[in-house]
Amino acid sequence: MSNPEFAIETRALTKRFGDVVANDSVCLKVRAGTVHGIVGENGAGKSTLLKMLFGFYQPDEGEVVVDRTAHTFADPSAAMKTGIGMVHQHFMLVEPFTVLDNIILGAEGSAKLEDARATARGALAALERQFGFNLPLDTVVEELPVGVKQRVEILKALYRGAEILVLDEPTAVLTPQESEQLFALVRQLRAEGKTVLFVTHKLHEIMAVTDDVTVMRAGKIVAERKTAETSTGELAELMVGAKVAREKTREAHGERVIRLSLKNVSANNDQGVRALKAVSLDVHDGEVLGVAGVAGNGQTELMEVITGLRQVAAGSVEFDNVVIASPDVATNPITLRRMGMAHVAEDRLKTGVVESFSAEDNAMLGYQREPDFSHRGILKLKALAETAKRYFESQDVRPRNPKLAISSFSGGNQQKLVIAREIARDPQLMIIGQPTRGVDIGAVTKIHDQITELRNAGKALLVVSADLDELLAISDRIAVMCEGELVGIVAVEDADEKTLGLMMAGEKRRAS
Amino acid sequence: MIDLYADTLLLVASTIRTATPLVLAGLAGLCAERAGVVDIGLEGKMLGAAFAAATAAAVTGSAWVGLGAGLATSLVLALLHAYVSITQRGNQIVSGMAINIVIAGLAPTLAGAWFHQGGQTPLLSGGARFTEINLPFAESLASVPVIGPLYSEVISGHNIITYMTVAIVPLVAWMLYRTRFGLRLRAVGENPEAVDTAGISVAKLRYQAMAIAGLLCGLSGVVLSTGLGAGFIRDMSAGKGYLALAAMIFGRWKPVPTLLACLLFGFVDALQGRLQGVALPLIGEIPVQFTIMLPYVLTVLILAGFAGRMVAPKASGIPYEKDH
Amino acid sequence: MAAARKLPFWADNILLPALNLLAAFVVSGIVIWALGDNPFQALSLLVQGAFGYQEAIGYTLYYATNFIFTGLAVSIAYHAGLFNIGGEGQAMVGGVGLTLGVFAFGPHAPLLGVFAGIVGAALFGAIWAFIPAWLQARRGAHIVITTIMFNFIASALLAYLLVGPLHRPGGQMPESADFPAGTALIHIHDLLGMMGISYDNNPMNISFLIALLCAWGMGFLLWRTRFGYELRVVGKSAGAARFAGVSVSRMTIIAMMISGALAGLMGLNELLGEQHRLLANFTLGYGFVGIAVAFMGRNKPLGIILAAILFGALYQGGTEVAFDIPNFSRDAVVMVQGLVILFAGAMEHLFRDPISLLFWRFAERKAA
Amino acid sequence: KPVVLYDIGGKFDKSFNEAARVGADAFKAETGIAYREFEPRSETQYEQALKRFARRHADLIVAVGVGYAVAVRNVAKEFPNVKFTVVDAIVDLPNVQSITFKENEGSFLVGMIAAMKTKTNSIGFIGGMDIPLIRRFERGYKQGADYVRKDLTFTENYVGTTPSAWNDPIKAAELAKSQYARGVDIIFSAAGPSGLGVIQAAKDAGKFAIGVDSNQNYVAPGTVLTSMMKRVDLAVHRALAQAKDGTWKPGHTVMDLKDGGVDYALDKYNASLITPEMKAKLDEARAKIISGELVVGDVAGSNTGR
Ligand SMILES: Nc1ncnc2c1ncn2[C@@H]1O[C@H](COP(=O)(O)OP(=O)(O)OP(=O)(O)O)[C@@H](O)[C@H]1O
Ligand SMILES: Nc1ncnc2c1ncn2[C@@H]1O[C@H](COP(=O)(O)OP(=O)(O)OP(=O)(O)O)[C@@H](O)[C@H]1O
Ligand SMILES: [Mg+2]
Ligand SMILES: [Mg+2]
Repeated sequence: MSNPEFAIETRALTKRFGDVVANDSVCLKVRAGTVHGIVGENGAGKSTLLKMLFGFYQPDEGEVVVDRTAHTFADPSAAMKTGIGMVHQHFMLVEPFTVLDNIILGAEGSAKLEDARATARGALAALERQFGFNLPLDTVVEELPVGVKQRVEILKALYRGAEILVLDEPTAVLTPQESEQLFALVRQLRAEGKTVLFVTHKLHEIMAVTDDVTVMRAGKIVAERKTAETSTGELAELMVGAKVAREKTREAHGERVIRLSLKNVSANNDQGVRALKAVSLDVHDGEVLGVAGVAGNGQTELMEVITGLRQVAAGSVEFDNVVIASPDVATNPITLRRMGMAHVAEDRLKTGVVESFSAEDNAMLGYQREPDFSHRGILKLKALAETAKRYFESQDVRPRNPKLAISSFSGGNQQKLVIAREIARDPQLMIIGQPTRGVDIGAVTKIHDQITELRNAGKALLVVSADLDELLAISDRIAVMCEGELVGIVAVEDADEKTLGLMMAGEKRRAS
Repeated sequence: MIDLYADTLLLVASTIRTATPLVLAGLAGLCAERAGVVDIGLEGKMLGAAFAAATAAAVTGSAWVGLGAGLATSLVLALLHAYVSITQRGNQIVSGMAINIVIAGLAPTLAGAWFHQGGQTPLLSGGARFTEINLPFAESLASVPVIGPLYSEVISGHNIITYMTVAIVPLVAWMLYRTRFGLRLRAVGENPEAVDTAGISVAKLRYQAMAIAGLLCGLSGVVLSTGLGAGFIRDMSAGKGYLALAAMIFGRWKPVPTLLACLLFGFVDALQGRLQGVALPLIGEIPVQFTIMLPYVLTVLILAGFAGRMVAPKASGIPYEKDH
Repeated sequence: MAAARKLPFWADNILLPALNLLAAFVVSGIVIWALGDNPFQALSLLVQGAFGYQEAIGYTLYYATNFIFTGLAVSIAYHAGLFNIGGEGQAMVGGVGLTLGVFAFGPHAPLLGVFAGIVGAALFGAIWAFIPAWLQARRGAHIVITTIMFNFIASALLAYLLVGPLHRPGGQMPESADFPAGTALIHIHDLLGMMGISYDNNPMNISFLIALLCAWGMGFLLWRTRFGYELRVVGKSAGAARFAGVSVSRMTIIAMMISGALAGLMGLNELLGEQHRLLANFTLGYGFVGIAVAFMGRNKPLGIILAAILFGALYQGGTEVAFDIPNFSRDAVVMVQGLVILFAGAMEHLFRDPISLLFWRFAERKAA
Repeated sequence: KPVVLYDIGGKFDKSFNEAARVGADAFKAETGIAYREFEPRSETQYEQALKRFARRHADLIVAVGVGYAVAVRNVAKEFPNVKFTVVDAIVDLPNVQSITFKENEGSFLVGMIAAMKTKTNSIGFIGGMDIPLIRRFERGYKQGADYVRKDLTFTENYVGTTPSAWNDPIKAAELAKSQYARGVDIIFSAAGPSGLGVIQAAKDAGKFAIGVDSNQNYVAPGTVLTSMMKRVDLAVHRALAQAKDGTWKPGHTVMDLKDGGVDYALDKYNASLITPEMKAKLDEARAKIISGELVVGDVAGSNTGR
């Protein structure tokens, strides 16, 4: 193809949802053969822009210029034809299908599957060699870890001849290792002459892989920079329109009361396989115990046994020196909350909230039995409305309307609401999963500050996160899990990405 | 011993006859739900097809014309359901119910207006019916011990549609698992967004699936009024549509297991008829109402026994909308 | 995306349904006309027959009562994420419970008999729903299949009881002996009579009020109580339910039992109110139509009541039409009902986009 | 103006509702007096219909079907000066005429025919629902067969337990097929429209079937051995005629062999199947039954009030 300076150019793209102006005459320029980053707050309009580039939404005004010709894409296939491929934030994969079937879906060629598959295998082998993939073509997708699913999406796009790859928050769900692999792949793609456009909330990623970066705020482009000529500080400032800095710093503590204590705890996952193997650990008052690990190494089960969502197979969990879980003791989450344990679930949409409920109704999920929400079984709707309003203000949840279905808030704003709900009762112990997944840095800083505040106030916190920076920033000690076992616990002072990474990979074992 | 063998053969033969309409309807429901459209309108489509087939056959005297009419009618109804559930994004359950009720009323009404025999069509005979086909040598071989009766009683002596059904099951399985269309159909029932972003029209796929469902269901209706029966009578589908639905779920939305489930229903039903008025060892003769409920009790027990959890196609019943 | 634009309340909740209903009648009219009858006469007879005079209204609400009960039954299960097709069977078994209760206490104390009947109906209905619920919760047996099967089983059971233990001595039909004298629900017209208001005889009885009470009760339960909240959480997301400390299996069972009890109460109207004896097949498919009623009523109490009255009107009005237009058989009535369900229930969006388009044209014109 | 109310089976059930219609039409043909009619959809509508026509001063309301017993009792009390005739049920009130039939006697005769005709020494019975009314057909049938010869094997089936049992020819046919395959060569079906399935199965298998209520011989000549006729048409016609010429009287009439209320059908369609010897035997039996020398067993309460 001829080589225009810009792979994609948008001319005054505007998109409205009702009276929300999601994108306000956005003029984006992406140089061919570069990696281009987009940053912005939750609800800034990033996903919308991307969805228009991919023909999933149609702009109300403006057009997309690809390869010097203007387009208004009627649907994704139209965009695909011009060589744009998108990796959605919520993967567009058919879970019960194999990787291969997912990749050929819609681009099968032959009407007989055998032939279609055969030809695809050939083509894919070539692609995999070119970009250094290695995917299990015949495995069923639902059995794959997120990182791999994402690669499937990317390969899917390449298989369709994508020249321009568009990724919406590709790293939001990835472990550091996976992110690293992704960036390696992205560089590889650039080396092969592809153009990559991606949205992220993590500024260091921008610095690490992009050539150019565009900053959006409230549906408008507020700045464009060459990555080399900017800094995370500047970007952060541009995003939120004000300096963001962590105020809270960790203060040292005297007393070391053990709040939560696991003794050789083992548990099975839903498939009945041992997913947690004889884990022992303590969480003290006034400390944040971070838990690191590649997704699917038992962190989820660890949180579930503590929070009363999973039966313990062996060992025991003690909270305030009371056995709350053991092979013959199971405690209802409601009781645990009353004992002073709060739980920020890592899978927000499946567990932490009821998607189709209003934000208001979600504001009492798990606490519906507390006297301030119900009395003799009757709900106190007025009290609930007021509480929800309070939560919205305290955490600055947007849009500021508790009656809206929670599903129409961005993940970031959902998270803010959940955190408000869980800290409202001043719990003594907090179990937090993925505190800032998909949350913009403004909000991230706020959440981190809150966690530190709680710690300084002498609470005990256990935080599971896939984001090592996060853990290094907020934890006192970091426990690393691998294959259901506790590899070791390191004090944050003598921990760094590299050592943790090795431990997570199960290479290096050491106890604190 | 010989006796028992003969009896079993009779049961099996009866099973095959009883199962035929169930299998066809079950596959129809399967195609619909695999594509993400829940179809409890099977009952109505069956009845409509049965009526149309009987009418056309009665008028023209040709069962084949009846077959055409039956398929056409069921197809139209299926597309109506498709329009409501796909284009209108209406409630698929209500739509299905509605179709069942409309036909339950419309068919006898039209029959009454056209044939003046109340809710019925005239009795069909000769060429207006798909009568039982005796395969070559059925008679002569009958005398051969063991395989003889097996051939003449079980293999031979069914109507053409039953034999078609034997071919249709693998055909549907092949379509579903071996063709591009099948791949897309299964995908659209699991994750329509994935199909949409892959540049395939979700609506078109679902319409196609419903069309297939319509034809299959039509065939099951045709066999009711022109094969197993000889004419249309009000409510002659007698709940078979719902039974087929159950069989499909029981068969975990897969063709061959669905076939087996239908055969099971058919068998216990045949057995039930056979056990009526027979004094069983120990128990003695059980009241006929209990023998009649036997098939249903058995189904429940089997389900509870080892059926385990059954997960429907993820998107089934949910109208597809592009946003969120 | 016109669909996203919001319509004024009255347009959404009155205009659109009315249009859908109209469409249904137009199509029915065409069929009736094709059958050689005068659709307008039929329609006027139908309306007249459903609301035209005191007795008509009585019958309409009498039929509506059955639909309210079965509609509520389907709806509450649905809110808990369960699809209860077993209303028919639960109503039958409920009828058995009612009869046992009535015969156990009625002969000695009629009033006690009535109460025993009511309790029996709810209890047995609940029990009949409990089994599939339990099988679903503990053994994972798909509730749709089991409830279908339990309909068949219930009818066989009923048939057995009505020619066996409960059989009317010397009777030729599968039916029980008449309920003891006095064990019956008082008719509304008698009630009004006591209040000095005279009203023509009709089968409508206080079970209609009980049905309304149940509807209000369900609304209150679902949206005003903690239990209802937890039930809806289970219906929407099992994961969230566990997170909130609610036992999914327990809720499944309770919700189904409430559902079954509501279905069972249908017998109050049919048996305790009118027939005064247990009949095979007194449920007449009301249990199934309840599914349509529930969804047409958008699973909200008020909606269900309105949908139920609509169906009652079609039943009663249709019957009156059949009295006077011989060709317009009872089957034609069924067809009309089906069409109404189709247009008013399933195709509720049929006119939404055109109408909202109109509205916005209008709005813009005003703006300009 | 007279009124005829059918039961849920409907006026075209090729069975006794249809017979009622035939009777009414005959009356209309003779006298030119038109009648109103109604097919209810549910038990509730029995009473609804009765009341409605009573209020509109119908001079005679003929309610066909045992289901009407209770409804007629209630309504007749409410409208003492309207005449009611109820067929198949007994209501003793001053303004109600009840007509019932001795189905068992007619069934006795067709039982004899089956016994005399069978080559396999094995005959069958298929009922719609297992209810006393149907048991009476089965009783008489059995007894009639035994009267001819004791060495017969006897198979019986019932179609179902829901109303669809009367409208399920497929199931009935399946049951018949299985009976025929097991050596039965004659089946008497008392199952309303479902019976058509039995006749069809008989035709397919080249065996015999016996019709019920109306004369069904014409449905499949050569296959329908005979029909156990229950002359509801006579009953209805008689009631209407009586009302016309003022001879209508309340009270209970039982229609039996004597007055031709029940009988087996013999016409051009099955003449070839019933040999003179058979006919002679049947006439003899009929005479004995009429004279009371031979008593046909019955089910409790069938022809006595409630
Ligand atoms: N389908 C939709 N319907 C209505 N409003 C929408 C829709 N999609 C986006 N919006 C609105 O458009 C604005 C921008 O949304 P967008 O998804 O682009 O934000 P974002 O930058 O992706 O946020 P996040 O960082 O959380 O992903 C939001 O305020 C949202 O309210
Ligand atoms: N149906 C809808 N109605 C209103 N707003 C919507 C709707 N769907 C999405 N949005 C808006 O789109 C924006 C982002 O949607 P999206 O699904 O991209 O969230 P997200 O990217 O998952 O959020 P985050 O990036 O914080 O995880 C949110 O601000 C949300 O308010
Ligand atoms: Mg986004
Ligand atoms: Mg986002």
